Amino acid sequence: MPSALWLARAVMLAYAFGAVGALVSRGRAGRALGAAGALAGSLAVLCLGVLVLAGGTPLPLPALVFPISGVLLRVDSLSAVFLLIIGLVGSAAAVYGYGYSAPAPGHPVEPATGGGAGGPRPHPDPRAMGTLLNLLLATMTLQVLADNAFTFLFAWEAMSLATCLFVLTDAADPEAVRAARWYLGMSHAGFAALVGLLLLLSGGDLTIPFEVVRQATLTAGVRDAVFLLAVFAFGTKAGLVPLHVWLPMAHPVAPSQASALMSAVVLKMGIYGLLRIVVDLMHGGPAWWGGVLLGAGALSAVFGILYALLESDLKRLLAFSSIENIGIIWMAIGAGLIFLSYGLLLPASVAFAGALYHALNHAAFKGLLFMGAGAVQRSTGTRNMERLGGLIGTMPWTAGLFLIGAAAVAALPPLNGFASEWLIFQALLEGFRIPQPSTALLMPIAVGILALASGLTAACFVKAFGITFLAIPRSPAAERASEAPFSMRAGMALLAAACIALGLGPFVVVPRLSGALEAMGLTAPGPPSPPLVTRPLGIAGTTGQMSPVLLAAGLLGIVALVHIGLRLAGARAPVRRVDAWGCGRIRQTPRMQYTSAAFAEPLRRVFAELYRPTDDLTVHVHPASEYFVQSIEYHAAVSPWIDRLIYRPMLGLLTRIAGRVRAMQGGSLHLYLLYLCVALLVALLASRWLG
Amino acid sequence: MIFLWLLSPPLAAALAGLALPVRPARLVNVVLALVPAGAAVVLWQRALAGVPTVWPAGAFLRADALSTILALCIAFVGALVAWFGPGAGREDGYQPAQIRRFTALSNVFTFTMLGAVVVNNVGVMWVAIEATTIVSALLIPLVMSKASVEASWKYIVICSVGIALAFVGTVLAYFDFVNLAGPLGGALNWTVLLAAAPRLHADVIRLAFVFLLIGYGTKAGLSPMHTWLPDAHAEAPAPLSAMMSGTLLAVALYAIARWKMVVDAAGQEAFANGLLLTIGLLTVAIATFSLVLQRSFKRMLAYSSIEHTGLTCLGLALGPLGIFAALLHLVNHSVAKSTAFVLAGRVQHRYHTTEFTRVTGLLATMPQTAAAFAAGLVALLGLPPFGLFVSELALFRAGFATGHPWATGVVLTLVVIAFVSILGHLAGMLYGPPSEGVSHGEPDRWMLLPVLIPVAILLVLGLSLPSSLSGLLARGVEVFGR
Amino acid sequence: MTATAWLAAVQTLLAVGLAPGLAGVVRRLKARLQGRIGPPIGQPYRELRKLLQKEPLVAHHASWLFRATPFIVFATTVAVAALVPLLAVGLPIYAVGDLIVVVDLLLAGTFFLALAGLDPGSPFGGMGASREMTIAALAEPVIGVAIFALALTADSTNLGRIAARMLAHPATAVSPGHLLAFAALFIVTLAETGRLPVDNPSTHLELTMIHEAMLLEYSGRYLALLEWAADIKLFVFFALLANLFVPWGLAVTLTPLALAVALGALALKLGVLALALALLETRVAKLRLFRVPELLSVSFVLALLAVTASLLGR
Amino acid sequence: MLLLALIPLWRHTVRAYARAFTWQSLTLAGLTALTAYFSGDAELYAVAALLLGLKVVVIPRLLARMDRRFGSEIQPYLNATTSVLTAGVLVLFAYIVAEPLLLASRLPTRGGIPLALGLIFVSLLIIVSRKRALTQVIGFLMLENGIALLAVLAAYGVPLVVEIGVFMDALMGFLVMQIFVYQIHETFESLDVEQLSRLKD
Repeated sequence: MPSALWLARAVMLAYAFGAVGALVSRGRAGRALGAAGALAGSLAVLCLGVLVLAGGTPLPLPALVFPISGVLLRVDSLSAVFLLIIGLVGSAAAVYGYGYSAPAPGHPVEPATGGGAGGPRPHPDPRAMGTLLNLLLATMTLQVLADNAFTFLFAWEAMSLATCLFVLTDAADPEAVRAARWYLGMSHAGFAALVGLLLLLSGGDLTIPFEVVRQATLTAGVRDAVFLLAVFAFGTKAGLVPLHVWLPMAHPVAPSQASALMSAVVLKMGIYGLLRIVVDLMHGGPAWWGGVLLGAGALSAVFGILYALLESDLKRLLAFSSIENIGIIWMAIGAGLIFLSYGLLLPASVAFAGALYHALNHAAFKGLLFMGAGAVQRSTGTRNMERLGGLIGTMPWTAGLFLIGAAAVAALPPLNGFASEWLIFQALLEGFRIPQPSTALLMPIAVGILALASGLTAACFVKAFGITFLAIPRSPAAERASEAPFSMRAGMALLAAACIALGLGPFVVVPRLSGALEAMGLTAPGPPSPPLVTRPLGIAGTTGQMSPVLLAAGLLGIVALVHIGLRLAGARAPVRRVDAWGCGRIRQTPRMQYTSAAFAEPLRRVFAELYRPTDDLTVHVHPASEYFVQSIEYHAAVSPWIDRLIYRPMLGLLTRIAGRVRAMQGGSLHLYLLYLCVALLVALLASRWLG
Repeated sequence: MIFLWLLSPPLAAALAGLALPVRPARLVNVVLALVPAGAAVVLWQRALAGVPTVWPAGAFLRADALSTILALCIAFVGALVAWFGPGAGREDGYQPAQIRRFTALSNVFTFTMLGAVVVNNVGVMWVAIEATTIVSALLIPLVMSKASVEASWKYIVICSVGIALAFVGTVLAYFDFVNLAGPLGGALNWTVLLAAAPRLHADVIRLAFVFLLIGYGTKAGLSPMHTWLPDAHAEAPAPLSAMMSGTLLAVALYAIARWKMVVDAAGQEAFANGLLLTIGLLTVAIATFSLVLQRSFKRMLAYSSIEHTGLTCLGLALGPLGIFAALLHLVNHSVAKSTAFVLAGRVQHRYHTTEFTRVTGLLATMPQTAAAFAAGLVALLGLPPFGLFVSELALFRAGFATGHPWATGVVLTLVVIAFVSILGHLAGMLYGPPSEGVSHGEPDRWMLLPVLIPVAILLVLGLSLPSSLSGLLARGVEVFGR
Repeated sequence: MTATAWLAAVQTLLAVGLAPGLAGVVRRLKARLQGRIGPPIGQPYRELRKLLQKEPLVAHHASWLFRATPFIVFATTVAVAALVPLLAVGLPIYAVGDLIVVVDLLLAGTFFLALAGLDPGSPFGGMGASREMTIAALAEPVIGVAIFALALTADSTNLGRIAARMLAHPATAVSPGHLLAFAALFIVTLAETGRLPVDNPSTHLELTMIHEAMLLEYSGRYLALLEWAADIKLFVFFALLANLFVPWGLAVTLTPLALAVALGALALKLGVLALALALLETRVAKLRLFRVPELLSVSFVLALLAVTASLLGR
Repeated sequence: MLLLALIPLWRHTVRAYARAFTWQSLTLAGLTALTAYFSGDAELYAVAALLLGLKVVVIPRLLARMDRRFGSEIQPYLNATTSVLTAGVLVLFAYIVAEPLLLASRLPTRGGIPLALGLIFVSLLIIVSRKRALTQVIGFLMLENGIALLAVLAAYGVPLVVEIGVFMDALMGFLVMQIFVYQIHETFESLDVEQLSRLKD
């Protein structure tokens, strides 16, 4: 398959072209070049992924256009899945970015909650955006193609750097600087862990190809150490609770095509790394490994969506929901590992297939949602949902596309989010096959948590869409909103189409994932394992079947029938527009509407234990009589207790040590000389007796 | 005869600096500064062939691969400083007298360092290194102030004491040697010493190495003898800091490395490695934690130098892999750090302070400088695509391969801490609202063009290690007798 | 079209047609238990016809979504009805969607209904949407675990197959795990279909409304569709409870006789359930909204116990 | 000679230090000449001459001048007795450390090696424990004496070229330090090193 190599070369060339082009040329031309490079590259990536998935044969990529020494590249079906993700979101982001990086229509800057950036400030430099878009895509492609530790590490750090710079393109925003610091810091900590685990794994030589590593035999202790390091390293990258702190800071402040890429693709690199290292290179491990992943995933899923529910900053809400989805994927992987450790290959492969599919789907709808949020922010100048509303009238396209994304993330059939969650459910339901009841009991609990998460997601996105796009505009900015330019809509439409296609066509996609499973060394004995069995137009899990296509057809058919039926039944009276009734209220104002905070209030009370909310209600009454209320102030906040529990103490300790050390440099020359002499004497003693 | 080309130009430039008026002197200086670089490249070619260049027959001067690596760094930094030295920027308000003094002394400084790395005789090397102390100490208070005088006084006292101890070590080694072979000529030459080393007394050579390590370690800024370094680097004029940070530390390390060879040859490798590891770890740790609560960016750069010296020192103790990594790291660091310091100087002259709190919005006030400075620091943070990424990885790998996983782990953690704190300070400098009363724009943008050279070098070293360089480093490792 | 397809269609139409009737029965029974005569069983049909004729009013700010929602909700509910075995097991249509699909289809309906509640911008709509989504979200895990219990005993999530399996092994139907799961699902049914003690279908007292609050702005044919959908939902849930836990009477072979028996059995089972519901609704009072989670957590525990029992009872 | 090094520990004036140093250098020169006589090594005579010229004549002059200029009262960190005791400990330590050297050497002069080391340590003590910049200079000079002594006793002196280099450096170093002493005096109006502790993190 030589064409794959040429495609790979084309990818790198296109990205390089785009990066340079965007950097050197100004204005529209620059934006066009950057977008063109990114688009071409991403399409090539997409083709490469499809090619390899279809062919299913891994192939090494000898010296790419990359002159880097020590770099070793190879593409197999596992990489191909993630190449699909990169290519899909990358091309959408490229198209979208062309419009987005154009100067936005002027709007009064409105403060967003969560200290977020308010609207079109001095606009981020489009050249930087174009260049960084290409660089980020290139580094991620490199990451996925890496075939030895060195390449892996190189791509990892390069990717972090590119992302960080992307976050910083709106450097006028102090929040962005802070976010970038956190992001790069956490990611570098992950990098350190990664170096450690790769050293352990490859026995010190970072340049040997993974194929050799795959054969390596390690002691149980070392394997456990590697696994824990992997959880840390990839947890930081994927935004796993409690390593997620950087995520809700970084994703909102980045330019929206960057946020889309970060949530949709960059996080997936954590998933990819985990699968590559733990499943592929180490062939899984004891059951407790899976338990750890399952637990961490469950925590992230619930925690993420609960915090998303309370957010009224649209992009932060989406960021938290990404944490949730990542959690779901980790749960699937964890379940898969558990099944693997009991030799239950079929459920395991269902679980991994579900994980991969959900990674793909999440990329599609989360990219779409972030782009939608970006369109809203660009034309209204705020991300604060309390100041939005009624946009479905002014930005119909954006609203419609965002609705598709919201329905997909809420796992509503027949969209893609549902398809993958269905697979994951199927896998978890197989839990009763686990011989050990104590372990088997994990699965129903996991099912419960997963179900809770999906229910809360539905609630959360009813709020996200309803408050943002429906009802009456809550601020003049929202009233004056205008539809996004064509390129942005096109980018979103691409992903929306992907959401629908992936939702209807699991029977096309899922079997192709078998290649990825085989690439991870999961080859079912005898006949191909159930998730890969396609029923006519449908898929079968281990215990059930479904067919999104027929479902969709049925739904449409019913709607049509009902419509006709109504006509026949003579119910064709024309619609009359009136003021909303609202139990006989005279006229309504935006202030009467439910706000995003109000919407989330019931759940905030139900989960008070997790939120640790802090409310304070101050009522200013008239001095004459307390029955004349002059004003009421109500502050509700959720205390970031994970932050307080983990990070503050660590930083405090660090500062204390630093203080001690600083005291050493006290300024007294005699003290310094004394250090010198003491060092000398100690060393002399050492030389006499330790020799 | 190549040594003439290597050593004489600095002296000539020094004289020119004294004799000629400022502008032509600057021109001459820049031109002459390029000559040693050329000479070093020639040495490089010869070293690749594996034959040390020797002159005269008595082998008074001798340049093998190791010396060549150092010579390259010194020549490079010398040229860089010749370009960016006082009188370069429009806004560094130096008097002609000061400029003259700097030109003269900095060139002598370069000369002494070059001498230190190419002489074959340990005694003379010691003399040269002591000379570097004296010369640089004279340069630190270029702008007379309480702070600069204090810094230089500390510098000269601590370093003189340290260096004196190094001489004790030298004498002890020599004494042991004389006991064996009698006082014959050239007894203090590497070649001779190394040849005789296996027969030396273990205890004595260990004793000697302790004195040498503490002594030269003082100069190299190893903890706990590093105390002079932040003060000196912070108070010295930026170009001098660039030279001290970029090469002086390296030269001191070179001395330690040389003596380590002797000790290894004397069969005391384990002891030497242990000592180096301990002191290296201590150095990295102290430097890292000093970075956390830093107030001034020049001190930050100084501590980062200490950290990198510590890393290099660790590398020396980690077998062939480690030594290779250490040498690579040394080269990377001297390029990156000298650049960073030179640019820091420009920032200082614009803001008239080195306090983080009063240096903000750099990207707005002086974009080109800021970009270059950021690139330099990103390189120093060990991020790809810059050279230090590769060398640090190589270091960790060596540490792991030679069976020090825990030490490697500790160093990794420390490096992360240093990373985060430097990053924080850097972000604070680059972004945010520009400090009031600071003029915007860069009148002498063209001045900055040469900065592209070190950045390019770092990029190349990060993306692909040219075979010519890796060959040189490999030869350098061979010098260690492996 | 094959016989099975026809049968599937008939089943669906049956559900759609009988649903208002079931609602009427429940109302009637309640009235009797409360000592009233109550409306005739056919009352819901009359209401639907009247609403269909009426002119629909739509709020100024309401968008196209507001008018599309009734169709979506109706469609999802009917689709669910099509997937639930009413008369016969082993129809190919059950392979179009399993229990998980059913649950998520219902969730889809709720999702759009909640959006429609927010759309006109009336405060009650928002309130209803918020509460409805809260309860739906909290009900999800119960359903999930209950499904697990079923799949565990029946080794499938395919509704037809679960019922068939029950028929094959009657013993499993009375296993403790199974009964616990039934209890859990019954509570969920109350929550999902908006019955007492979670919600009161017959009140329009502003502050206690949940489901009704979302329908507040609807009128004419749109309201008709939504009411009808609500009835179908109740019907479907009852059918699920009936045929998954006590499947006897379901036709295994597609002979007319068997089908007739199945129909009779279904009517009987639904009648029993309707009586139970009516009794319950007359006995208990509506819970405060923030007591509902407690109720649901009870049912969650029940479901979990069900799973545990079945797991250990293997 | 070690005694001469101990003198300053309880004396309090720079003049005393300077004189002690002079005597020390004188004895050093003498010793060198002596060893030269025994070993018949011409180079060592030259070294002795250098020592005499530099450390007995030139440097003391300069010291004296500075002393006259700045006046001389010395505040030690440690009082006399403690200093002396510490010095004693250090000398013992020197003996311990020098043990292998004694075993290794065959030279008649080896007995003096520990003393030389002791001298080095004591000079370090002086540098560390005395506040005045001037005394630190003298301490440093004594340190160099100690090293020279070590060189002579242990190895009959290092090669001449090195020796000369060392002397040059010593002289230069001394001169530079002298310059700084003046600078310190004019910038800080005192020679108290305590003043020099403004630079810190």
